[in-house]
Amino acid sequence: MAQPNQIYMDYSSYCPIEPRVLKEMLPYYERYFGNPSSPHSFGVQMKAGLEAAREKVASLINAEKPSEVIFTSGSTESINAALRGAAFRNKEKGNRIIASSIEHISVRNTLKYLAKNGFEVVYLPVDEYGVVSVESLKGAMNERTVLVTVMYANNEVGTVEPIKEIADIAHEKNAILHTDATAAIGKMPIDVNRDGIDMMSISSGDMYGPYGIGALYLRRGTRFEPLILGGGQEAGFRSGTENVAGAVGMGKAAEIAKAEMAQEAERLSKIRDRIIKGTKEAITYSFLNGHPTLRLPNNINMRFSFIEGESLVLSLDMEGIAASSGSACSSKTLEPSHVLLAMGIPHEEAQGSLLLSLGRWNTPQDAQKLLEVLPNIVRGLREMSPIAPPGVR
Amino acid sequence: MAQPNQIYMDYSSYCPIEPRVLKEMLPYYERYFGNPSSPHSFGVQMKAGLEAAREKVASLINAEKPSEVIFTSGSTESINAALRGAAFRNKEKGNRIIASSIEHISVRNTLKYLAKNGFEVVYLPVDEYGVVSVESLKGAMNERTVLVTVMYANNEVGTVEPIKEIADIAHEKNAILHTDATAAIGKMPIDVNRDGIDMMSISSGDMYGPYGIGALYLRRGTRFEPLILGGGQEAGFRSGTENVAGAVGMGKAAEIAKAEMAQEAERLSKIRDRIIKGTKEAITYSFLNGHPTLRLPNNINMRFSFIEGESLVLSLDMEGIAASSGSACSSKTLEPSHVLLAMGIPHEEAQGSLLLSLGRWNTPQDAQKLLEVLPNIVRGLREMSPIAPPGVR
Amino acid sequence: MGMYTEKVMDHFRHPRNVGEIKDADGIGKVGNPVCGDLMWIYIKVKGDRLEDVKFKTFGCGAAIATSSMITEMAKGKTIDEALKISRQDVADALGGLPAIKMHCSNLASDGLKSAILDYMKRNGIKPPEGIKIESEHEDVCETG
Amino acid sequence: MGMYTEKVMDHFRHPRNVGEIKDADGIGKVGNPVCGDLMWIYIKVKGDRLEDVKFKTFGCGAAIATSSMITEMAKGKTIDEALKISRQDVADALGGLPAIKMHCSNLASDGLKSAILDYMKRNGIKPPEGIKIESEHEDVCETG
Ligand SMILES: Cc1ncc(COP(=O)(O)O)c(C=O)c1O
Ligand SMILES: Cc1ncc(COP(=O)(O)O)c(C=O)c1O
Repeated sequence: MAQPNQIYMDYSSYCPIEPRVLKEMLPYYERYFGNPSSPHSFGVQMKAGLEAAREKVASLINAEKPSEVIFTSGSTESINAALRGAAFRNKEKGNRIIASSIEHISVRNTLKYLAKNGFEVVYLPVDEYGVVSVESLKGAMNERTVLVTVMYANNEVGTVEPIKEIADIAHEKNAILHTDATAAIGKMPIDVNRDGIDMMSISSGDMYGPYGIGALYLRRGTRFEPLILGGGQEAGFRSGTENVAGAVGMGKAAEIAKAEMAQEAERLSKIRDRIIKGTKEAITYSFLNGHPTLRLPNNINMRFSFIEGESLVLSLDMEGIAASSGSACSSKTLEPSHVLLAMGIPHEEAQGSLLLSLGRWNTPQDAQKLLEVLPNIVRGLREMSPIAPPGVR
Repeated sequence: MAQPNQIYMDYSSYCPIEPRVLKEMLPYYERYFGNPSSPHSFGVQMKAGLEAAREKVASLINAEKPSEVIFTSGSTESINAALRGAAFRNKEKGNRIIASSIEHISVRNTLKYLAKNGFEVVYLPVDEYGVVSVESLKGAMNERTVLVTVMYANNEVGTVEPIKEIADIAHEKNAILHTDATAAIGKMPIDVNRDGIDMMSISSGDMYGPYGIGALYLRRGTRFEPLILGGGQEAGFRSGTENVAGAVGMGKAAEIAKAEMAQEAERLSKIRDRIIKGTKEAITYSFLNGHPTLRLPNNINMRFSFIEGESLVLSLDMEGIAASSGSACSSKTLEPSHVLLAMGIPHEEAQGSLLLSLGRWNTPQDAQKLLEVLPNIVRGLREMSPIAPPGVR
Repeated sequence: MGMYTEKVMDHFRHPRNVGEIKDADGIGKVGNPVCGDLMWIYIKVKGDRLEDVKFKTFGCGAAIATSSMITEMAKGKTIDEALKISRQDVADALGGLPAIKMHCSNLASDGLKSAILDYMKRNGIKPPEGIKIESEHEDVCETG
Repeated sequence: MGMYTEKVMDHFRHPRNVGEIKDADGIGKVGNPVCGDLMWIYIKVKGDRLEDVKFKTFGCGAAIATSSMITEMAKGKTIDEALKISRQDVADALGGLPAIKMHCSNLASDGLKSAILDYMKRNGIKPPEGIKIESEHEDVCETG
């Protein structure tokens, strides 16, 4: 999809759609139409497409019933709906919510809203690798805890969290366990039953489906109130005329992920490890952020002392390589990554982070190309940097 | 799009996508990708596409600035966001909200939620044609009124409301005027400045764009708080990775609507009037619901005494004509249309309503075909009906 | 119409036994047009058997199909047998009904019972214990 | 990188006057690496003119480009002229900066002023009235 000389290593920011997914969607743009709720024959094909898609998403996460999958407009909406819906619906039980300190900003901002509206939000620390402290969760749980939310894997540093353990602790006190699996979905096997997940937010875009559609897994019996009210679509859990083409795309993306995930994870983790190793070898004062092994197969997050991340991303872009950084300048809030800070990385070091996220169209040659250009870029920026000790390049 | 022998007259339930719209979207699936917020070159084309689309939507409604257009996942979300966002953000001013009694269920259910959360909701009556009583609005307004919401045109009976007059009355007491323009957008000229609209909810699907995308018009300076929190996309008014392909589709749909609306309205209103006249002539005890002239160009809503609407829709479907009804059996709530009831039509008469909504692919031949089969269908159902007086067919 | 089975559609398309029986031995009237469903079932009794059954119905596809189906099911049955036909039996004979229609538009067995009770009343026959018609002269519309 | 003008990209790609001046007459240090931007501006003064200007910068693309641009703008100017270069002037010379960068990464004019003040201090020259460097030794990171 990129131009031939361009390399895309920013899949966690935006994932291109997979051509097989688009192919599955097109009939719902070109041929079928009708409201899935309509009783006439035009609506029938639409309803069938929608429900088949739901089954595929349910199957990817091993949900017991397809009806536990609610289509939304994406992870951000799912997260807002899950956290607010579970908190408000269960407020007689208590007002404590527990979250990790490395959640995505959509979780953080929803929790801020809840904190302003009578809930007490407790943030759990993480260790230097970004692993949530299970001990502090145990300490933070009480009878008034309604909700625990910890991401399945972190989108910046790739660290995979011990969700099953966390779920067990939450359930001991009858709290609901929500997990933001946006970064993990399609990249590693998720089983809502094995993992004890009550609610899970996922998006289609992050698994090579279209953007504008996502899902909330809502375990049967979970007490929840909907965020978006209206005509009662999605069994009343999420109103609005259904985005059938989108759902069909997400379904196909889920089907492909299920079939190919294991093989693809193996392939990508090899490229990942090569980049990590090669970078460390070639560049002094370079460090891996996140866990060395409990890590998403497609995530590389390195920091380089004495330089700043945006200029690094900009320089890579000039070489035809698209990446992200954890620097303040690359974020809308102009704050460096709260994830890196929570892991104890100092501010100025956090500014120098580079996030490379791999995906379906990356090859070992891409790693090669990256390793050819990165050391020079770092050297150039360090030469310009007032804080690089003399001689460090 | 339909099979050759099928006629679709249910555009208000679901509108097929216009091929020119799909064509515009495809490059954003097949060629361009990247996060519009990313600082690298992959994101640039996406950002450009998104902003060009915003300008097209702004131009259709004559918004002063493109930034007053916020992309959402559809009308239902826009409505939820607008009503909740304006109500909660302005609650120091007061707690009264005024709405018409014929609003769409997404407005009704959001208002129910607000009523449960401390707001006092006043519903305005409508006359026999479904026109909102401006007099009762005047009576209902007070200093504590924060929000007035009246739809631009009604989706069931097609009646166009006097929004400008309503806005003026709302503004006298510094209340915010929201209008649900889902049914009207692209069918008649809407000018947010001329009409004095502060907030407006529209969807892409209802103007031949893709579903899963819509917009909220938010006049600069309107006090509002966002419904969906997260990464701060859409200037912080609506978070979540942008559905660029969808937005591009909506933009193109808006552009086409702007260029072709006048001509298309004229074409459709001729077909509409022919059907209304032909039906009244051919079938006794048949009546037009809604206003004879202040009416959407594509809306026909007739009622037939002594028979029920779903069976009518079912019979039409057997003849290859897709339509809707205002009957209880066709709604998720099993209640007959609240719109018809608000207009003073008795329950059993409301059950016998037929909604035909026309669109781009309807022709005068479709009207011909409908007028050929409808009288026989009504006759057959009346013969079966225990409440049809002897001899009425 | 994907919401209905082929069997339902067949009975909707070609409803059996539509009409009145002028000199009916019993008439059952259930439902309420305000709620969108009204069924009148006419029966003609010979000995202890239903010799003829007809209906008139105002209602949705399910209402018409169940009415038609009950006339077929009941015709030729003894009164005792006919009284035993339940809503579920009618739905089953039609290959199932959408969940939302199971209660609201599935009044046909009630209509038949009502017609039989009318016949019994006219003829001074004491109805068997436990026969109850919930939907007769309903004041509140049933949902789902 | 669509967020930056061609001019910004040119200065980022080919930064002018990078490095230290070993025997500088004045050095200005502004920004804070904690905030993601740190600029050191070196000046060499001859008479009342800036004979040479160099920089070292830790920061984003805008920070590097503005640093580079200020060295070009200031070189050869009199001290009075150089003191008048504003943030806006630098941004304008670069064909504009993204709104979000106008404050956070546009420290170069401050850096230059700071270097001139350092030169004046070393030489016992009284700085003109009203010269203030807001960003010097900032404690709180500026945003947007
Ligand atoms: C008048 C009106 N408002 C709101 C909506 C909700 O729109 P959507 O289902 O696209 O979110 C509809 C849907 O048809 C409508 O007709
Ligand atoms: C971990 C995580 N959660 C939530 C989101 C929000 O997803 P979306 O922007 O698709 O709504 C993202 C987006 O990248 C993410 O990485």
